[in-house]
Amino acid sequence: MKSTQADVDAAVRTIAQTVVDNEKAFSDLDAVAGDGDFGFSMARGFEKVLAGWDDFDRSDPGTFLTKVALVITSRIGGTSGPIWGTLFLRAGTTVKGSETVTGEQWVAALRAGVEGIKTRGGADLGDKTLLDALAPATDALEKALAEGADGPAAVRAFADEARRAADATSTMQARRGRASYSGERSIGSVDAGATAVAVLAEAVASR
Amino acid sequence: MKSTQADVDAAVRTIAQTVVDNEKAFSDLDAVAGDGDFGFSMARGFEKVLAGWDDFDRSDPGTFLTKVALVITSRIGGTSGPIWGTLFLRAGTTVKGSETVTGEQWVAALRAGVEGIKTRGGADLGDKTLLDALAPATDALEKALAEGADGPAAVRAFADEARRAADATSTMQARRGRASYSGERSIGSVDAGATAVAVLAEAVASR
Amino acid sequence: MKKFVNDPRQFVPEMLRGLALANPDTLRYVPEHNLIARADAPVKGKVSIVQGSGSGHEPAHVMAVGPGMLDAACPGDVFAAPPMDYVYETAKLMASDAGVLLLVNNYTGDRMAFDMGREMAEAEGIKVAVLLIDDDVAVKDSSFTVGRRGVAGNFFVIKAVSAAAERGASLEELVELGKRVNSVTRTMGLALTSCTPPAKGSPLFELADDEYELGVGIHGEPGRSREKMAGADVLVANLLDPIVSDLPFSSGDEVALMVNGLGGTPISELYLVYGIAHQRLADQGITVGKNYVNEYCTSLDMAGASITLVKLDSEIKELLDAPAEIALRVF
Amino acid sequence: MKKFVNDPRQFVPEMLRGLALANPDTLRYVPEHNLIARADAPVKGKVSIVQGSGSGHEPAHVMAVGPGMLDAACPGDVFAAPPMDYVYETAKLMASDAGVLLLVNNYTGDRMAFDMGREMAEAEGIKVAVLLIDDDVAVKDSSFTVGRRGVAGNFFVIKAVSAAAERGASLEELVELGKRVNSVTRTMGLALTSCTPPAKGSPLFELADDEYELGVGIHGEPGRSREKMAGADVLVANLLDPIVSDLPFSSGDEVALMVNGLGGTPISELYLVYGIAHQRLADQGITVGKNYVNEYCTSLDMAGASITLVKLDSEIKELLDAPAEIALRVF
Ligand SMILES: Nc1ncnc2c1ncn2[C@@H]1O[C@H](COP(=O)(O)OP(=O)(O)O)[C@@H](O)[C@H]1O
Ligand SMILES: Nc1ncnc2c1ncn2[C@@H]1O[C@H](COP(=O)(O)OP(=O)(O)O)[C@@H](O)[C@H]1O
Ligand SMILES: [Mg+2]
Ligand SMILES: [Mg+2]
Ligand SMILES: [Mg+2]
Ligand SMILES: [Mg+2]
Repeated sequence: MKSTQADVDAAVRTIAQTVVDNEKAFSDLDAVAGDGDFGFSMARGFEKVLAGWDDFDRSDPGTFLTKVALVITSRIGGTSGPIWGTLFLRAGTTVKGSETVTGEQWVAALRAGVEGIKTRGGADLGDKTLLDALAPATDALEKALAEGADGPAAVRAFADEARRAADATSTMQARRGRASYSGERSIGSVDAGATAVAVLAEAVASR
Repeated sequence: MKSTQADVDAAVRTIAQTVVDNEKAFSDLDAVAGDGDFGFSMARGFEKVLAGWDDFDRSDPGTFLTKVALVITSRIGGTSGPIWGTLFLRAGTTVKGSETVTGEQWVAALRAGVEGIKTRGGADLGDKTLLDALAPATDALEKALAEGADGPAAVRAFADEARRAADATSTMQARRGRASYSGERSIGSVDAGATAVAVLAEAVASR
Repeated sequence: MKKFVNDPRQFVPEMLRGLALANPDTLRYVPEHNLIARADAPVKGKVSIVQGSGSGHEPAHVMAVGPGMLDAACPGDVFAAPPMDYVYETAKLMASDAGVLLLVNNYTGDRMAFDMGREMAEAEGIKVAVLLIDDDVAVKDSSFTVGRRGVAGNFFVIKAVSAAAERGASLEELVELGKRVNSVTRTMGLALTSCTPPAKGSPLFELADDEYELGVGIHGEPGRSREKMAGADVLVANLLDPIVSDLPFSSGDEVALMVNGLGGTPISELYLVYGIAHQRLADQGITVGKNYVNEYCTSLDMAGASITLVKLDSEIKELLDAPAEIALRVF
Repeated sequence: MKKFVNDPRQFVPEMLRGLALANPDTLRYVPEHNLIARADAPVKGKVSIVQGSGSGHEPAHVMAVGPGMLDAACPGDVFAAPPMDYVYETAKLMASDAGVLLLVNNYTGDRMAFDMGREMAEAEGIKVAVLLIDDDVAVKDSSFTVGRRGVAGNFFVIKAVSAAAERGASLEELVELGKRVNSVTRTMGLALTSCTPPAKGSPLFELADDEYELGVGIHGEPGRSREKMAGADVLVANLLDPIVSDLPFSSGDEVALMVNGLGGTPISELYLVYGIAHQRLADQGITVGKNYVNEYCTSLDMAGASITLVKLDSEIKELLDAPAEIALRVF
């Protein structure tokens, strides 16, 4: 697996478009135990990414991701701005300088994102946040690559595990984020952020 | 027909009790084209009449009705306080001094009430108010008495005409009172005050 | 019914009691006649300004009592004019040597109660005048109707005559002034939802999810028409344009612009409405000299808003600027 | 959805625009960063007081800007903390020689945005401190949770530190004072209905006709429990008693008592609630030294109310008494 700037370009564009297309779906997920603004917040940020699409610095994938991160943090509010901004920023910093990004680099980039999010938001695995989809999906990506999967198959493995893990959040009780105020009532519905990770990964895998 | 103080006592008590029992029904009638407070206003006044029941000056029916009128105006607000207060006051003044009240006196008392209400509220027949039940019912009472009806039959004639006339208000457009703001939309529902006249007359007739 | 209410029959007294407890030094409460008055009223040499009307329009009028505003308010039950006895007792309690001005919104019940109350007070030698307020452009005014209703615009009449009264204007001068302010004040409202009177326990009327009532009265009376729900720009245009063309207001005029919430609409939306209305007036050359965005005259929990315009001149503007303090406050 | 709204994405900017148009002389509006500031801020020698949070809580906080209160507010979208860039830009614009105090309600998103904004501002040499507010007793505070939420009680922290800032208190002194006020402030709210965020267009949660949500958050977050609807006496007891026992407040205490409407509840009901709460406190020997009945921190159009108690001492009381003027006004 080796991603060129064109590959990363296409993937980020898919992610941005999928966020915009899922504005209502994501907000409705957040309305179950949260405050219903997740889709709105995300869409405002990623539509700004799309609006400025042609102007991003594309020297290399890392620089590109960093610039996208800045737009995200400048427009996404709520919890999601800092969280998704951190994800893109850490990923970008990790792969900065490389013309192409290898599978191993992607695993490292996502791991850096996971760690950054933990530090930023104080959540850990099992707290019913997007970490509960992102971390196991990254493990699955690593495993698929180790087993010799090509790029598309590896991304598919990431997406499948993200979906499984996102669905599994429905049995968890939220301990971070606004859903945590629901206490036991948060059990029985999936986490909005985790589900978004699955939806976005599936969109990238299906390209 | 000759009503003693005991007869008047019983009739007023029936009226008061019927108003209290119909609080919700009268308010719902007023809610269709008015503001839904007619039953509430009436009930607050007549429950005060019931509460002070034993203390009224019962020298003669006229004095008694005048005292009831004072309680009504002291507690009923909205349009109904002055209107019903005027009715009881004028009726009381008309028969004041007589030990018993004859059928002819009742007709005169009710006519005085009708005139008093017209002056007080500026409404006329056909404006879709309680006058449209009270005036024809008084005519029917007069006619029944002229045809030799006894007391109960005359009261029944009053009640029957009041009901017919009240029902007929549903084809009228309100030109006075809060229902008049509905314009043409007031057509199709009966007037609350007119219907109350019918309900109260029927209660007295059925005693 | 989703309300903070114990016995609906005690809704008004319990509210007044809370108001009195919250303002022990400045307000006087007489439970027998639903009276809320300035603690120091009647003030010698000053005409006492009194407003009554049904309850359910709070802050109007019990929370508009205070120096520079009303000397007293005597509300009736929810949406019912006060019994005339309350008016009479209030006039007696507020009787100053300069007299009492009764401000009355133009409704049948209110007119009767205040006319009778005035007669009774005058019979006792008290100097009393009644001033009718009828600012609602939604109602067609003709001899076949009961005339226009008094709605949120009464705030401006109250404010102006109260300020003038503080400066020693006579009862006759105040009646003239009040008529003048009323004559340049125009209001129109719309309901997005019905309201629920506590004693009724259910909505007063039905309004479909995609409809609003244009020209609604503050007692939930129907307005001019039912319209299909639309964006704020359209809603504001439908409120504002009939007001502007009614007086009419025209290019070069300076106005006071009030956006009044009807009870269930949050202030965020009221400011959004204000921005649109301000701009729409500016586009027609009409300048907003003073503005008011808040709840002034509500209809219980009704969602909706009214817009009021007052044509300003230097006298009216100055009276609106005069200091005043009332129970409705932030700090 | 029954709201005054054009494009839901423009709800916040259009509201802020209206607010700015209504207060041209006293407020400054910077659309790029949702900034509403005192026209004369930053004031030399005075610490600038800034509050941000999601929108939808108006009058908090954009309408609480003015002399004696906030120097600026930088809201996010409805129920979403502002992007950290807005915080950073606001801190830069409000930077006075005495520094900037960022008041932050304790929510994950808000904490992150303000921490990051502070870091970025400090990197430019601006003196900044962050003060967390967490007055909501409905949330259990433990290391397994994100801690208590900041709700309507933040008004008192804002008022006190703003008054002290006007008198020249240092950034460090203000942080100490703010912590102290926060530590004696307790709030609990209940929802009678859900609220409808403009962008969602439908109610955020469902509540049966005979149920209320006790301990609700100002973003419609669930509270302690769903309860069967009851009379006002019961509702007030269920709000007040957990507050009193939490600090605890006890006989002999003097308190500030706030009854805060959540957006859809009319002020008549709020005063009714006030009367019950005042009496219930008096019965326990707790005296109300200052009272507040109005909307301070809403949840869009939610029907419901919160009660806040602040334990008063002479310093806090005096700061609450200090003069202040904000956009939310009657006259
Ligand atoms: N502390 C946290 N760390 C990481 N992710 C979190 C945290 N808290 C919440 N989240 C994620 O954010 C999502 C909600 O985002 P958003 O709606 O923007 O937050 P809010 O409205 O509560 O500020 C949740 O579904 C969850 O996946
Ligand atoms: N001008 C009037 N004269 C006589 N009766 C009237 C008049 N206006 C209204 N009514 C009667 O009063 C009834 C409504 O009474 P009420 O609800 O107390 O009035 P409101 O709430 O409008 O003040 C109407 O149904 C009608 O019969
Ligand atoms: Mg959310
Ligand atoms: Mg009525
Ligand atoms: Mg009425
Ligand atoms: Mg949020």
